Amino acid sequence: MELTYIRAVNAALGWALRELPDTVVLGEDVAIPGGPFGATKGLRDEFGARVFDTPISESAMVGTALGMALDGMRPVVEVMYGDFLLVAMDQIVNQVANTHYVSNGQLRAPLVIRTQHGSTPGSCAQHSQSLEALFAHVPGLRVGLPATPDDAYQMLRAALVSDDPVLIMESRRLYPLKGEVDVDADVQAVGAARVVRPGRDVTIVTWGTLVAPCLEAAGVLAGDGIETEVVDLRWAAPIDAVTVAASASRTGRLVVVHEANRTGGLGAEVVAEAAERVGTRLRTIRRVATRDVRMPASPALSRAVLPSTETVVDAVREALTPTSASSS
Amino acid sequence: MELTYIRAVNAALGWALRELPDTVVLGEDVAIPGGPFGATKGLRDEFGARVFDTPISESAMVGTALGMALDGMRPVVEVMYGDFLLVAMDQIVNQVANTHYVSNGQLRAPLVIRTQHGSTPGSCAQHSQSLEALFAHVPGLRVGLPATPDDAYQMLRAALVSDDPVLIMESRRLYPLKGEVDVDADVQAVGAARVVRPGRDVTIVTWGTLVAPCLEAAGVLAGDGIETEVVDLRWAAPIDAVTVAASASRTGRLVVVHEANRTGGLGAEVVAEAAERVGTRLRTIRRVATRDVRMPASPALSRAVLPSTETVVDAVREALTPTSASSS
Amino acid sequence: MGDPQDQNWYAAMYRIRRVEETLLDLVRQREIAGSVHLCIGQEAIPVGACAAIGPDDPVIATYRGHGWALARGVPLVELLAETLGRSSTLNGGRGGSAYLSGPQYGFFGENSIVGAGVPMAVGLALSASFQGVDRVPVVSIGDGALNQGVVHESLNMAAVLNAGLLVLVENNGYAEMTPSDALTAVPAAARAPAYGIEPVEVDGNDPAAMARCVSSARAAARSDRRPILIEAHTRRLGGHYSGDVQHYRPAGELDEWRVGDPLTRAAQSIGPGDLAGIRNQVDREIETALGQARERSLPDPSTATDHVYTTG
Amino acid sequence: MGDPQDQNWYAAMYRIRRVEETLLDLVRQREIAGSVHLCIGQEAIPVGACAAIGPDDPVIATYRGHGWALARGVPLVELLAETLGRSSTLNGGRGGSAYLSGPQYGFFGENSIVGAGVPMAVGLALSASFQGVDRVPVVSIGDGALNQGVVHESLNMAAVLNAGLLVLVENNGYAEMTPSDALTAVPAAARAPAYGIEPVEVDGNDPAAMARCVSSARAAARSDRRPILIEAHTRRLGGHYSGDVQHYRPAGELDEWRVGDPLTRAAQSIGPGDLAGIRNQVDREIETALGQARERSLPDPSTATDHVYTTG
Ligand SMILES: Cc1ncc(C[n+]2csc(CCOP(=O)(O)OP(=O)(O)O)c2C)c(N)n1
Ligand SMILES: Cc1ncc(C[n+]2csc(CCOP(=O)(O)OP(=O)(O)O)c2C)c(N)n1
Ligand SMILES: [Mg+2]
Ligand SMILES: [Mg+2]
Repeated sequence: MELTYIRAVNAALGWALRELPDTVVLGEDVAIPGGPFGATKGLRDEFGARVFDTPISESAMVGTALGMALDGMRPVVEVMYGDFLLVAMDQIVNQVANTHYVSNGQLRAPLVIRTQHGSTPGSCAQHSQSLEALFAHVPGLRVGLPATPDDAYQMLRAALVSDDPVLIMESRRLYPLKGEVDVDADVQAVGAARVVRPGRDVTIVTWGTLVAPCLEAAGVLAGDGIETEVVDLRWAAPIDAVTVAASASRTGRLVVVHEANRTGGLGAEVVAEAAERVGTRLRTIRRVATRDVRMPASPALSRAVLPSTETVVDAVREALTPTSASSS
Repeated sequence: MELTYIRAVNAALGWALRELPDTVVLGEDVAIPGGPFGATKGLRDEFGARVFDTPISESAMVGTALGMALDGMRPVVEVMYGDFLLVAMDQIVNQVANTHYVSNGQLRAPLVIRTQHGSTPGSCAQHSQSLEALFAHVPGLRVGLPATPDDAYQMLRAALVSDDPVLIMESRRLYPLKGEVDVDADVQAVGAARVVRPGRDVTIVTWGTLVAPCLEAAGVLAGDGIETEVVDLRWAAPIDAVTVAASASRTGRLVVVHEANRTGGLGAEVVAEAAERVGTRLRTIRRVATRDVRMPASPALSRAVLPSTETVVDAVREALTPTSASSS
Repeated sequence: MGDPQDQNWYAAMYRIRRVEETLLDLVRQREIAGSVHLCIGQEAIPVGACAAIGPDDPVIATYRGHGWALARGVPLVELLAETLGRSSTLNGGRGGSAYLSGPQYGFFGENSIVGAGVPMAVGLALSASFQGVDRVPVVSIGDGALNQGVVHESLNMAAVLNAGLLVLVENNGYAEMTPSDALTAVPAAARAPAYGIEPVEVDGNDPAAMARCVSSARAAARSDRRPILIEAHTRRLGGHYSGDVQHYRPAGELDEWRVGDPLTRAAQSIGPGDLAGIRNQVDREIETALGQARERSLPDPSTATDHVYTTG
Repeated sequence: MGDPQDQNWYAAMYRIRRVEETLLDLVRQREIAGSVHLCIGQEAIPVGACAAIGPDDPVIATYRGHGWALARGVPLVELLAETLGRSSTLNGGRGGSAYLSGPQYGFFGENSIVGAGVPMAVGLALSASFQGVDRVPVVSIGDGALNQGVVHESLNMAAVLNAGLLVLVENNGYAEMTPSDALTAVPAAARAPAYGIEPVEVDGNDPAAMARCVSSARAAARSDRRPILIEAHTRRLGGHYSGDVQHYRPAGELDEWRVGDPLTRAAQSIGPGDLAGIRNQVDREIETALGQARERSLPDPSTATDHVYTTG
């Protein structure tokens, strides 16, 4: 079925509310208004009080969802922008992530936090960040970043059936994107990257909003005779290091591309895992990411700091240049 | 002058309150009681209302400090445990870090957030984390991790005179440690790692609580004839990649050691920077870190997941083994 | 006919209204990237408040803050250039519509995190005390922001640390798409006693009442060094943001609410000739300013990484 | 002489007191690593409350939660083993003194982040409604926790979402080293109206009064589906934590406060023989349990990475 990314999210939520009686959906404006981006459209009408609005209280929202989860329910809490996760950070890290481990496996926290993130033209520094690296550093959490309508559906369903807490970071920029969604597919497990374009010269590992630009870059590079393998990481936690390392070891060149700021981004973890696993067979390593700034609102500026098809093409070309500093 | 780590912190605060009239110190129990760990002992008596107690409201504490900083003051806010930074995360990231950049340089946020962190025997999962990687990923912040009494003094003074917001993450475990402190030294600038032991066979990069165990490990390894260079990174932001890369390129082997959880820790960034800069001259890469768990309170368990002199020694030996997977 | 001050109120409010409508057009024409949050219907609040505060009083607002910026004295052309993403003396395009500041005008900025500006205002109040200057910060928040933890923490903090400031809650009937009373247990003003302060309420659609209220609140905040929580009753006469289709509004509500439009009310005491004169002048000012703003250069991409830090 | 129920109250409180004193000894002898936070002086609150709640009511406490765990029915030997860092059916040593839980006993855990347990209790109340079960969560917090944003958010959330739960504020005179009234603008109970709920206060050093209060509050929370905020007045008769030298206490304060010690008060209606009998029996119970706890194995280090996730 062809769906937009946002409709795919909606379909997955509807599926869970139908199939899993303990599922509830909560968040700001999600119920009666149908969601600030429409992710929950129609669900209140169909499922009544199981879909409910909350005050603008992200900490209490996550904590309340956790309390329900402790009792065997499966709450899905929408946090409107990824930037606002920071308001609820104590509940996410010090409460949710600790639950199962510290209770020695007696308690479970099967909740899903859905948010959307990233920069769009004009969005300010408080509505633009890509913060997946913060959460991927928190043992106890799973973190998914769907890049397509189908993954918006499949990965959210994987999260909805998981008994662990899962953070799904959708992409506002991709919400209107249309694509084929296999609504009847088997429910996947959390985890696993995917090679979305095979190639033998260089490996690009990327995720979320940058999968499409990287595929575009691979197309451009193909014109030069460069065969680029593109891996959609899909899950920031757990990282599928096996798939990454296999590809990097095959091509010997790794370019990691993400929208988050460069320093301390998840790209560093991908590089470190690959470097440790692949060793000197990995001849060149490059990271392409947003420069280390706060996000400026003016598109004239944000364009200058965000990665793009062009910056990816340039980085790959540079990685393939024999004089490249890091392969020397 | 010989001082304990905590007295060195106290001396730096006293220095700032004396030398910089805009300095104020605030936090929970810092004034009349003299600080939960004694970092602010005697300061209320000496400096009166410039040292004041706040309610248990970390978000408002950081935000209040920011407001004072916008007005030209130099607030120093104590957050009792590094874990509680998460309660104030929005203020730290979405407010403090944005101030200078988004105002196009018109506003400044010269505030210091002091905290202490890490695990001590018996401390629970909510009082044990080492979260420097989260803050090192936030452009706009500086992050220091002093490993000695002298650095507790010098790095805090560097933070206190900086016009940028600086987070100083002290180590509770090191508070009673005594060492020589050069109280009359010139005030340093923020940044710069330090080679604390030279060696030519392998580079260890570490910081905070693990500098001492790494030096100990280097001593043990010297007994085997292995010359280990130990770099105290000191600042998580900015990372002194030049010093790291120079050492790693000299020795060709890099072992990064930290107390934070392994995945997504700052070790990944250090490895990625080194790998990108040094290229294939870097033959082996290893990370030694706390395993990816929440911190268990029982010392019998926490010992099993934390790095130690022994795990560092083992990792270095393994890194030097020719059959080592990653150097193959 | 009428007080000449009435004409000033009207002019100031009409100016904000027209700027907001202009911005909405610019968004629809895609000349402004992204979205804008407009204060249409709420103009009397910043206009009345800014007329009553001291020359050095710092003001902090929300994403719905263009009216506050203008009332505080931020030049129109700079505000337009900033929201257009062009070079401006505000933030050079970095702040944009929802996060701009003009500290040189006493405008310490908008904030796009609900409630997050309140502790900064507490800090600005404390620094005024430390420095012994006569300065009372004013921070505007929405009704929905009362349920953010940091607002609570800040009000208590201000009360116990003797911070003199005004926390002005603009109760505009909605928090995004949810009616104000649906998810807040008590009206805004009823929260005041929880911080040991008495509730103040005011007609937020009457600039003169706003000015009187803010003037006496300011005096009390200053002399008693305490926070004052003011609930200003108003109505959001439009969407939450430029793209809001307002499907959640009950039929007829907007027409009902428009009866109390502060501009309509203020216009009543002004003769038709004067009214036309004011409008004409403001319209021309905006047209000219927009022309100038459009001529501003786009920010230089090579400066995009400046000012992350003060040094290095 | 006296009500036999008095003897039960005394026995339950004396048991908690002696456990706390035992733990303090164990810390001083370094048999427990780190520190402990004791509820000495506050025993009547969990004892009275837990006598009044339903068998399935979930309880959440703070780091000062040993009394709550015991009153809720957590076996003594498990509590001791857990705090000793040994194998236990609670958390196998992972929680420790300040973060232990025993959900199988209705004890959903301590929390070492001030205020952070409150929203979980709201969630537990909502899930009880969804599941149509008769269950009213009780969450205990300190007086200082009222200034944490999340507590405020949760009280409002509970009020507007019709969550029936009890938020029990143990006003013990101090938040760490700061007197309770120094940094909170109003007394705890005075915060209740900010959430549209009436204030409830109770003598927290009288277990019978606590039980009566909690019993009627529970009934109201359940029937009206709303949060109830109870301020229980008590005194912390020791340090904030085991290493606290209490240099900040005014001279004589502790002696004065000891007059109201709930154990002293409860002992008054019990004859000396009965008293000695109770004490003897409790002392022997603790001695035996401690012996058993000490024989528990240390947790197996090879299990240290289990249960980060439910799978994989
Ligand atoms: C912490 C946080 N949560 C949610 C949002 C999204 N959001 C932006 S405005 C808004 C509604 C705020 O309502 P109110 O406080 O009444 O102000 P108004 O918009 O009516 O002026 C919400 C939920 C945000 N910006 N920050
Ligand atoms: C968010 C957070 N801030 C600070 C602390 C440190 N801390 C632990 S207990 C405590 C005092 C709490 O006082 P109160 O709420 O009155 O509870 P009491 O300890 O008196 O039972 C503080 C500040 C913490 N654990 N969590
Ligand atoms: Mg509103
Ligand atoms: Mg207390």
